Amino acid sequence: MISEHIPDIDLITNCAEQQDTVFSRASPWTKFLLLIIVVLLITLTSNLVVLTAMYAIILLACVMAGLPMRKIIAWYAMPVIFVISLVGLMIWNQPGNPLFSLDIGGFVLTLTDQGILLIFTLLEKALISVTFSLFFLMTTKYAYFSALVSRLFPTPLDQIFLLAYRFLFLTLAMAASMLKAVRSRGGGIIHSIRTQGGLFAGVFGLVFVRSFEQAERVEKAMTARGYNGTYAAHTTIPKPGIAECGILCAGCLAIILIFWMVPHAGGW
Amino acid sequence: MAHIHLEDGSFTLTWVLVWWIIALACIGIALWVLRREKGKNQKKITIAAFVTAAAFALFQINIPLFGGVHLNLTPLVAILAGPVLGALVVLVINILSAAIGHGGWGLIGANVLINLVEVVVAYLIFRGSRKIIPDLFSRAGIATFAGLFCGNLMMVAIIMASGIQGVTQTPGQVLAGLSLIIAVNMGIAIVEALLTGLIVRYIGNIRPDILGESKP
Amino acid sequence: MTIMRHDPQHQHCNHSDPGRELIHVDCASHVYPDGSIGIHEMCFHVLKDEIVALCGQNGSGKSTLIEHLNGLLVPSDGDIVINGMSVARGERADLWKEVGVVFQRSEDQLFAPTVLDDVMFGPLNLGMSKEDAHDAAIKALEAVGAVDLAKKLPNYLSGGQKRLVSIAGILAMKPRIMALDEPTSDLDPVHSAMVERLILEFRERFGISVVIATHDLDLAARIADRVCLVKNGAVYAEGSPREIFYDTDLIRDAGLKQPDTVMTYLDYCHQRGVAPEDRPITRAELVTLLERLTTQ
Amino acid sequence: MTIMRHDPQHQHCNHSDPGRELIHVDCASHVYPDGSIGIHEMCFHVLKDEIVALCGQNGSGKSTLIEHLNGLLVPSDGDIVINGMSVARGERADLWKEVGVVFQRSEDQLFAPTVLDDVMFGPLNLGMSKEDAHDAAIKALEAVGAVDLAKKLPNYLSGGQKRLVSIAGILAMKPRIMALDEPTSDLDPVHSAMVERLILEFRERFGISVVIATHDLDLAARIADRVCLVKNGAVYAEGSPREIFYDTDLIRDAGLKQPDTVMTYLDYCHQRGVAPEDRPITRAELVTLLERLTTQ
Ligand SMILES: Nc1ncnc2c1ncn2[C@@H]1O[C@H](COP(=O)(O)OP(=O)(O)OP(=O)(O)O)[C@@H](O)[C@H]1O
Ligand SMILES: Nc1ncnc2c1ncn2[C@@H]1O[C@H](COP(=O)(O)OP(=O)(O)OP(=O)(O)O)[C@@H](O)[C@H]1O
Ligand SMILES: [Mg+2]
Ligand SMILES: [Mg+2]
Repeated sequence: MISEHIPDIDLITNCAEQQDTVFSRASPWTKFLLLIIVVLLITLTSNLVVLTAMYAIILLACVMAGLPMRKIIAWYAMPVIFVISLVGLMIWNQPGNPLFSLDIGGFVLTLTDQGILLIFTLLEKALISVTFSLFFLMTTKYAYFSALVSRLFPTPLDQIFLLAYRFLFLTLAMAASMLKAVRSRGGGIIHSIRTQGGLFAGVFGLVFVRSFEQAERVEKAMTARGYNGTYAAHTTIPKPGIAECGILCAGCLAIILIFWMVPHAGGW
Repeated sequence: MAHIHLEDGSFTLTWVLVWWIIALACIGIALWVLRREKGKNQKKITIAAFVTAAAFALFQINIPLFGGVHLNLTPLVAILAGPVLGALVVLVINILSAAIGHGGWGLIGANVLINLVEVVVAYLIFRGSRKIIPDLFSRAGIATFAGLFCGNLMMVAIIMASGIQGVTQTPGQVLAGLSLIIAVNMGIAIVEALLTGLIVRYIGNIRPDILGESKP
Repeated sequence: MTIMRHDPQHQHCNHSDPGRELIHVDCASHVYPDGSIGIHEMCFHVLKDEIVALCGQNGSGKSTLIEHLNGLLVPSDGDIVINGMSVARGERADLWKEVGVVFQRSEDQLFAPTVLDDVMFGPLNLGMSKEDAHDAAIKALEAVGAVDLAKKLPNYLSGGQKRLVSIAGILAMKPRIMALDEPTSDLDPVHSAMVERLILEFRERFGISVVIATHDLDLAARIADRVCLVKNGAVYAEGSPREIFYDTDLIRDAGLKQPDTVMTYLDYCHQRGVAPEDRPITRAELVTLLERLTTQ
Repeated sequence: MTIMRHDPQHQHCNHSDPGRELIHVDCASHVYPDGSIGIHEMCFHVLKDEIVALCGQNGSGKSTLIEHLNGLLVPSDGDIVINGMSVARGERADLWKEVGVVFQRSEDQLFAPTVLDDVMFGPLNLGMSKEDAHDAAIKALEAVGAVDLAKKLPNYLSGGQKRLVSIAGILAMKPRIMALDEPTSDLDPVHSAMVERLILEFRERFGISVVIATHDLDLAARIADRVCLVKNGAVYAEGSPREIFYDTDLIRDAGLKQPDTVMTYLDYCHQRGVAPEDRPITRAELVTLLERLTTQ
């Protein structure tokens, strides 16, 4: 659609709705709590072995759930670049064995093995979080999500959340169809902005107003079929089973263990 | 733009919690204000939900540099939804971004605070300068730039305060690196100010009711 | 029934049969924010058990009228009374239970993550249990011949499939009045015949009244009890299809063309040099008549 | 021309007349990201000066094919050769100059702030000067009878008006090939006749080849030189309209219904108990024939 490297929410939804594996039958609560545990774990530990083990388990789960791994890897592009470009500024002059130095106008920047290790650690943490989030999204039906959202968030917030999620599909579809239209008549965004700048200012404004008006219409269409802000009232979220509780307990144990083993892990 | 596209694991737990708590407190205040001013606000909610979607959609189109430089649209959110709904909107945007890996879950707190600064500053300037600058384009542009500038300062403050796990550079060195980012961000802010100005002027022409002000 | 011509200068809205009137559009006007006139002093009514077709040029105001019927648009002037409830006076909290509207652009209507969820949305809001809603949805999808799409994402459908699903979404709710905007555009002939049959069946079985806006005048001729010609945002003339579609001048004035069946018959009479005495409007009638004319 | 039936198991693409071939779809397949099959080993070609109609059930793959013709979609397998340039081999930088596509959903096609800007967009990209582009746009809008909409915002048009404008946007570019997806859906009979006339005129005056995907089989019968029946993403049979539309079984297999004219004629013959010897496909032909049959 817009770019290979941006998660395609239509595809994500499609996966979630078509899924019929253990992972999609598991309680959304379990997955939600696991997400918190995963985020805590990667915040607390920088141990590469632990991180690699976590990453491997999550990847395995994705493969077992039959998720499109190729796409997921393509979607890694942005997070990877985020980490590398920002942390890339900060890995210089770490303690450790120097690998090489740069001399920029009197500043001496030294890259050490610790610096390289740092970037790897942060990268792995990022990928763990991204992969688990996508796993969560791609194995949980929308109905469960909306039910979770309306349990977790107080009122106008949950409405904004749910409507925004719906509108997102529209807005992205609108943007995609605009690109299609422009390309099919020989334009290209960059090219056309250059040659017909004035027009494109209007195009931006119009796309904005148009997607807004479509959002308004869709909202009215929902009202016309009885929507009154409680989209999720009909869904009951399955409770975690025994096995799932076990997994959650193990996760909590891991957090406690890491606290206990590495008291400074979290920088306390 | 000022938005920390750091992934999970960059901040220590302490700082993750600190920023989350402050952010939640702000959201709580926003919710409290919203509940107090009862009455029909379905339309406002639709607007809020829409700008969330639009901003998130634009978030996706970014220049992969220095942690993801991209148009940000938070000032536009402020102009269209106001600071109270705007606070909720930035929370939702950040959650959605985290869900697809553009920014970590743990950093949502910090990101919300940065965006909140943008929203509040942009809103105050946009509304405050109504008498001085009647032209929608310039008013929105200036508000946007100012909002983004303050957001940037907030981002630097947050990174300087929390540090990045494992990074042992001196504050001076970190600041040097960050100033590079600020420079790029301010360049983007100019583009965004122009764009926001155009969009706001356009909306003002054909749907002034969305802006909540009558045609000047 | 005789043709009623409406004087564009001065419109009267007379309640034709107040007891049976389900929809009464009382001299309603709608001006869009940019100043375009959607409808202008339009008078229109729908009786119980009636199928009414709105026909008119592009931009004549059909869709604008239809979107008023369930309160999506509110008249800037005049009033709309649905089943006794006035829209202008805001007595319209659950208008959606009375009137189901299928939009001209079907993608505006599809918002749930899957087709099945989308069709179930209305029935659930009506308070059905999950199982009942599921059954209702599957039945509606079967009725339009789209049950194999149930698990697909609405964004991943072809143009005609979207139309079918959006019709199913309204069918599943069994409203008392259905308003369909171009229900058969984008549909292949088989599915379009299916929808046509459904509309008739719904009237028979559930006493549902139907308003359709359509450019397919042959369709209007086949199923409508009454045809309203819309021009410049007002009803220009109304009457039974047989009367309206055989009034060549009227149709031309409304910027339309007669249905194919009618034209075939008229051309035939013209070529044979006989006066068109009958008024066939469906293919079956035409064929019988032609056969009779031949063997005479 | 005789009907060519394509074996669904094994497709051959034989270049029918390589010299005149403008479009050659060579066993192309397209699978959508969710695994839906858009087209499957489709073979199809368009000659110079030819009007080809694609007819097929909802979801049979017509739109998918059309979006391949100017490179908006790229075949996942097989190839498409437009005027000698292979799409698969990426020789398609300015395919848009060759093939103009009108989308099924016209609002997808309109993006500029005013109708005039939108219609001028293509001509400007072709390198015309502002004045020339303006003239071309006005002419195109006149041709479709929508010149009075020039100053309006595209999203504030009625359904049919959007369609007219999106057709004008392509007309203004005068491409060598035009591919129109459901060009007449949402159009009233008068405008739809206008578009029909335009398509014929463009072929006459500029030698433009036209591909239309349509459910209006009467339209296809009137204007197409060749009809391709599409089924399950492949061309199932092709031939002249006269042959295809009189092959009742074939049409039924493709999930369609015969055009009205054809059905009227067949029903008439059936009722009279005579064998249908001729094959009228336009109303004029039908009327002449009926008249002859009567006076015999
Ligand atoms: N959202 C809108 N904003 C402004 N003007 C509009 C809007 N929608 C329609 N119009 C204008 O209102 C008039 C009536 O439009 P409407 O959509 O009701 O026509 P219609 O009879 O449904 O036509 P069609 O057969 O082409 O769908 C037209 O002149 C149109 O340009
Ligand atoms: N964007 C999409 N993503 C996934 N599947 C799609 C998409 N568009 C179409 N399809 C599927 O591909 C098949 C062919 O669709 P296509 O739009 O080409 O049909 P069509 O012949 O144009 O039908 P219609 O007459 O209803 O417009 C259908 O089964 C449809 O569900
Ligand atoms: Mg309409
Ligand atoms: Mg199609």
